[in-house]
Amino acid sequence: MSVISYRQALHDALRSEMLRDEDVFLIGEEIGRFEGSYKITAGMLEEFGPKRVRDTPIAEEGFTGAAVGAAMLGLRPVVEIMTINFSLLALDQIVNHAAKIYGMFGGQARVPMVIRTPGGGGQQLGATHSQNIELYYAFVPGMKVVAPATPADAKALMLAAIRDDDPVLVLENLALYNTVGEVPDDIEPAEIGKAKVVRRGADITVVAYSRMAVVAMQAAEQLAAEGIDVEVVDLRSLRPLDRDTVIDSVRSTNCAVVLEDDWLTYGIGAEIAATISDGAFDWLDAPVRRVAMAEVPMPYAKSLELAALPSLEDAKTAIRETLDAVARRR
Amino acid sequence: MSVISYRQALHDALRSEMLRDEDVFLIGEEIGRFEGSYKITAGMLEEFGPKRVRDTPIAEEGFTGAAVGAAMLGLRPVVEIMTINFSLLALDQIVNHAAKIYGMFGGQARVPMVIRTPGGGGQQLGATHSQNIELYYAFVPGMKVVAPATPADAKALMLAAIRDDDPVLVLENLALYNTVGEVPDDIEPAEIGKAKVVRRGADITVVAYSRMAVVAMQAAEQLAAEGIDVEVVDLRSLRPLDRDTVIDSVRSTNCAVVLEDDWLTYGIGAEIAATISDGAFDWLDAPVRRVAMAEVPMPYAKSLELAALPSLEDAKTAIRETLDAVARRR
Amino acid sequence: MPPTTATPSKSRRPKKSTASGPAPDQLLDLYRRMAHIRRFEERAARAYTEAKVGGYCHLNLGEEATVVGLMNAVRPDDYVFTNYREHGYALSRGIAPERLMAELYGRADGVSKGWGGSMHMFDVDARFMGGYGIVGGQIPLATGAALAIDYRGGSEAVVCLMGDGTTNIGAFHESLNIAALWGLPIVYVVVNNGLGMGTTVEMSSAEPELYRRASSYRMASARVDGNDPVAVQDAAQTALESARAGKPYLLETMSGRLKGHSVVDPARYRTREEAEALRDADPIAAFGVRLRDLGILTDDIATQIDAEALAAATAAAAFADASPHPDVSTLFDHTYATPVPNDSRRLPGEALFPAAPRPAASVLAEVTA
Amino acid sequence: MPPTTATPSKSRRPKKSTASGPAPDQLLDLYRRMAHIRRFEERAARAYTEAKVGGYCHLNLGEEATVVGLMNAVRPDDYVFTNYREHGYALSRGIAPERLMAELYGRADGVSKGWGGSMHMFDVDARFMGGYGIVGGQIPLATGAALAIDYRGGSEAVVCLMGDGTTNIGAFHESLNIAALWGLPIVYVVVNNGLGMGTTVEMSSAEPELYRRASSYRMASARVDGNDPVAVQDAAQTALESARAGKPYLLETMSGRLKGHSVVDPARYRTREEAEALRDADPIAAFGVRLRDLGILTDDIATQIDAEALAAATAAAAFADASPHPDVSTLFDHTYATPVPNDSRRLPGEALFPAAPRPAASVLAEVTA
Ligand SMILES: Cc1ncc(C[n+]2csc(CCOP(=O)(O)OP(=O)(O)O)c2C)c(N)n1
Ligand SMILES: Cc1ncc(C[n+]2csc(CCOP(=O)(O)OP(=O)(O)O)c2C)c(N)n1
Ligand SMILES: [Mg+2]
Ligand SMILES: [Mg+2]
Repeated sequence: MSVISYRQALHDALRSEMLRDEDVFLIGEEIGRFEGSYKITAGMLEEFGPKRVRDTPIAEEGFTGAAVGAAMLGLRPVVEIMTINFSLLALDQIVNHAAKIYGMFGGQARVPMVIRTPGGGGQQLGATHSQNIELYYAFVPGMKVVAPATPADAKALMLAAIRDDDPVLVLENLALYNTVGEVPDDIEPAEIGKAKVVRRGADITVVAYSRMAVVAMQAAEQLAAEGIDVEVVDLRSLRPLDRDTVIDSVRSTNCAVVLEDDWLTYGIGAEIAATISDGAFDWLDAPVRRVAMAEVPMPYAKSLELAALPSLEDAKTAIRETLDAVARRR
Repeated sequence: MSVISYRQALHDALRSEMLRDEDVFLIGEEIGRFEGSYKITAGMLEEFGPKRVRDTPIAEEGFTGAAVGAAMLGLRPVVEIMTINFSLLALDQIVNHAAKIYGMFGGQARVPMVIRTPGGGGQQLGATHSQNIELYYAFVPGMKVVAPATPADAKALMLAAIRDDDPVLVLENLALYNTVGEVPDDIEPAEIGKAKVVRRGADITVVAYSRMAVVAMQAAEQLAAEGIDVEVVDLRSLRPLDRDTVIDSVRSTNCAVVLEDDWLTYGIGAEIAATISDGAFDWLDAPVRRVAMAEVPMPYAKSLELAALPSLEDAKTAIRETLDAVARRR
Repeated sequence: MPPTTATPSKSRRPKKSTASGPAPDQLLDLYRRMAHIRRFEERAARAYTEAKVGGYCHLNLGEEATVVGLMNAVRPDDYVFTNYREHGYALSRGIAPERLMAELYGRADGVSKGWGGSMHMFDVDARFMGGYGIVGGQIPLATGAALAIDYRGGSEAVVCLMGDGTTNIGAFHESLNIAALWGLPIVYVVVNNGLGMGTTVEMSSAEPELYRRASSYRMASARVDGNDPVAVQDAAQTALESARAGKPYLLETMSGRLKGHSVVDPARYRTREEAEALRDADPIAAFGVRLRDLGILTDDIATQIDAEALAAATAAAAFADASPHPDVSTLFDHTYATPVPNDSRRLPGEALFPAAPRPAASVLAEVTA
Repeated sequence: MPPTTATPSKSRRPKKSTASGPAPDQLLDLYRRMAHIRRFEERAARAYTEAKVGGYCHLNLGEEATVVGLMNAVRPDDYVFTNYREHGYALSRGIAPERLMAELYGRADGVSKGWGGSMHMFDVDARFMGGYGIVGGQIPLATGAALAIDYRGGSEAVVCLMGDGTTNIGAFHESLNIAALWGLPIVYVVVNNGLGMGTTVEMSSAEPELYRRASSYRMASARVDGNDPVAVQDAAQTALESARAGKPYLLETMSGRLKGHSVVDPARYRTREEAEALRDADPIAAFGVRLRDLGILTDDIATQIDAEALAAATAAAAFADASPHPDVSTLFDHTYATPVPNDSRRLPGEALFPAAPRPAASVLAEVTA
């Protein structure tokens, strides 16, 4: 067991898979000489050489599509897209090709590739560089999408993603790279498609993923002092979506709040709220509350960005108000 | 009042706006010489000439972005993207540029443009040509998205879209082009952002848009014979989303079914179901049921495509089963 | 009908193409293969009008010389990526016409099990890598396949086909740059039939001599008469040798599209003169004349070949028609290669959760208890 | 500091550039403007390390000659589109440094009202059309602006800036083709500083002489020494005349990036020699030597100019620091230009619907009633 950062966990996962399997290689912009915009791949070019750590031209569609093609021939590319915002430029290759090739050709060609890319606002990067658009991938059959919140999950899910024979998007998060946590040295690949109850609690279920799962844990700890016992479900996998774990939790707590960093309307939380409202219909004592980003293009100014992003306080407010709503109905 | 096709209604709207305003022009692939892949622009090149009916190279990102730039200088381009599937290639210009420019620069530049594009499966076009991905636009603040189901709405919403100063995506539908309906000759632009109760009913609310709104009406008519009185809400605008009209309806019927042509998990219907479950929480007598596409890349074979797509029968089943669920709870 | 492929050296060094030209039986074989494509495509068009085939259906009519010239030049272990206008390539690659026609019919015995249709034929054994409906979508994929060959040090090459209109899309530029930068073993072939759907090359491409676009990547390139199968085959061999030597290549072939863009397009944007000129340049007829002049083809042989081709197409259609429709129970078989928990297998009419898991009565009972 | 723009003829016919070269006061003005950019950027970097500026911050250090040469050539009614490395262009376009620095500080008086930051400066009056953070995103937009000019028969032109690395993205190819095809009045300028972030031109572009890529579109092009403001200005004038005559143009300027890719990048991938060579080629120092040789610049004048530039940057920072933070009440002001019903104006902590619209008690009361 070591205490390492989320960044280090990702790095370690990549490195160990590169050592384990010659077919694994890294491809993306500035991942070699520049060591990665967020330094996940620092030192890798030196260790593995330019054949396996491939700096590309600025051509998201070109190099992501090349990775898809290489995967069709059995290699296991791990693509870095510098931030998820730039993935829009590669969307056709991901959604219309990577996610379709296995099905469209009747199961003849597998596409064992990973796309790793950070989402996240809060860095004052403005409207085009602060989006949380994991929805675009989570929506698509044929894709798998995982979203680790902790260093341990970052490592375990990355290992799983690389060994999986389908295209897997690993959603990283700018605000999580420097967070630290315990990671077992011999950690095993996680199971893609499984959520986890990361905190047991009796009063209310909070469902979240990625950065907001960390916020959910913070809220739970702070509210414990007020005597509120919060259960936290970390989704971990956005596609497939583990509805059962979420529903089981809500059937025991009878109310729920969903936390997400993306825009509210049509966001990931809409499916979670709809799922809970359906599967736990007869158990719910209050509407499912969603905490999400204000529906604006993200402003640069700190004052506005802070207002637009969901915060720990927002999460706590929503939890308290939902419990009030329960009390009023009981 | 004339009875015309959905195709004709779109054509008429484009033509009348071209005649009304010199700044309106059409741009897209094969819209001139070829008269449009689905012939919406038939005859327009001859009438308006190549300056205003502009055949482009196959370069979705390039010509869509060029339309954005032209709109920034005050022109009012109407872009045809041949099918919504190809819009993935232009997504960066739409989501990161068209939808952001007004906000990101503090309100200095407007982007008065329209993107018209058909969605829809059921034509045996296979996995990459049968997607319903309006979600990708409806999710984005800064965009407006309308989805007419009838010839009258096709015309009224297209007029509104062209006169609006923001980027508006007009979602057409392959399966609707040949449907006919009454269109007032002097029809006015519709109000973007408003849903419509298109059929009054006491027993259950069915919420739908585009092709599925037509299916909803068919289901309502057929079920009337069984004594089931269905209220149908046609969303018409996906962004902004008119929650009030939906909630008002469900508060009077106490149950709801959502019909959609896209994939279920994270689809448009998720937001509708979540919205209803929240805003009509104390009124709902059964979970909100969603009818949506099976979560697979669309197969070509007719037998499989039919199984994957939501049908009129599926809609009727969901309505009946929801009323059963209500009965069991009352 | 496996491709009678020339066997280039395993080495990646450039190699001269045979100066002497193909032998009579090779020429006749080219002619025979062109005839088979022609009859297959005509049969496909008929099946379409009979509503046996759905979706879009794009034919190689008029491009037969290009198809067989190219497919004759590739090795069996090379990989071929193409677009939605691919029936002829699949046929020439040695895939049984029965399986191709069954794919058009959307049947279980189709080359893509009925999942792909006209635009998405694929056969992993023939290294025929699809069949793509998104214009330009195949170009990054093919480039990546070449990257995989290079990564493993193989001697195979990739042939990536596309239309003239496709050279204007971003993926073309991004991919050619990557291939040239990394010296990948790939030949990009632009099948220039003068049109996108109805838009001409001159309306679409500011440099209409498309092979010249290779210069943006310091890539070798050439243009060849796509109506001459021998010229195409030679040019393709040169290109493939270059590719195997680590120098990707752009080859442009010039031919005509005899009919509309797809089966349903009446091609009204064409003048009668244009249509006539195209018919006059029909590559099969022209090659037939040439072989007759050389004394290789006679009326008898021509009739026999045509009869064979027609019979093959007819047999393919009969096979296709007899093949079963894919069973609905297979709908969820191809979403994922690695199974994972919680994958959705719900049909549209099915509820997400079982009905009324806790009926109101029992809830009330519990509450009052 | 409005741009001292040369006034080209209104006609769109090509026109010779002045053979005689700029007058001494014009040369001094170029020098002064370069000095202002230098001091502004240095002040911005300091503000960044003081955490007054957030996000990414990319500077024009080393590219000053290119900036002023280009901005001197454009007319006031021309449109300029650029990328995220744009402070110097905005300054040279005549936008007050106070408003630019306030934008960096994210304040209400910023040129984009604090909504854009370093990467997204915009001023509609100066026809400075942004500031874009997506590599290549500005290229289709600028092409569309040129289309609008052409549509209306105007005599303005568009200048679209981009980096060397940007020439490998699809939008570059698609846009240049469209501009050439339609004869749009636009000059694409590739500011070649030899690097993307840390990746060299040779690692990114199979044809590293980037101006040659114009040939794929039969477009005129040239390469110019980007460290010489006069050469850049002349080349830009030629390019603009061509553009106004309906012949779009690709201009490549060669210069160095003195520091890292952005303020936080220590540029460890550079050797000490490379860094030294860059400092030796500093365009401001070099131009200073040249003006001294010509007897136009003296120590006194140089000191005075530098003091002015420093004072301007300092004043800009003081203004920015005093400018208010945008009020949270303005958060929903810029989502839509045309207001429509049901636009969401919900803060993250707010519920979608008012709490418990029909409390359980009253529901039960109704039910029992
Ligand atoms: C990205 C994308 N845009 C548009 C289309 C529609 N489309 C299909 S084929 C075609 C024309 C292609 O022309 P060309 O590349 O010359 O190939 P050809 O059909 O002539 O063989 C178009 C525009 C598409 N399938 N994909
Ligand atoms: C589509 C996209 N991909 C990647 C990035 C990240 N990125 C920002 S600047 C840059 C390098 C650009 O290099 P160049 O075009 O030479 O411009 P320079 O910064 O040198 O002026 C990269 C890769 C981005 N902003 N957008
Ligand atoms: Mg063509
Ligand atoms: Mg650069």
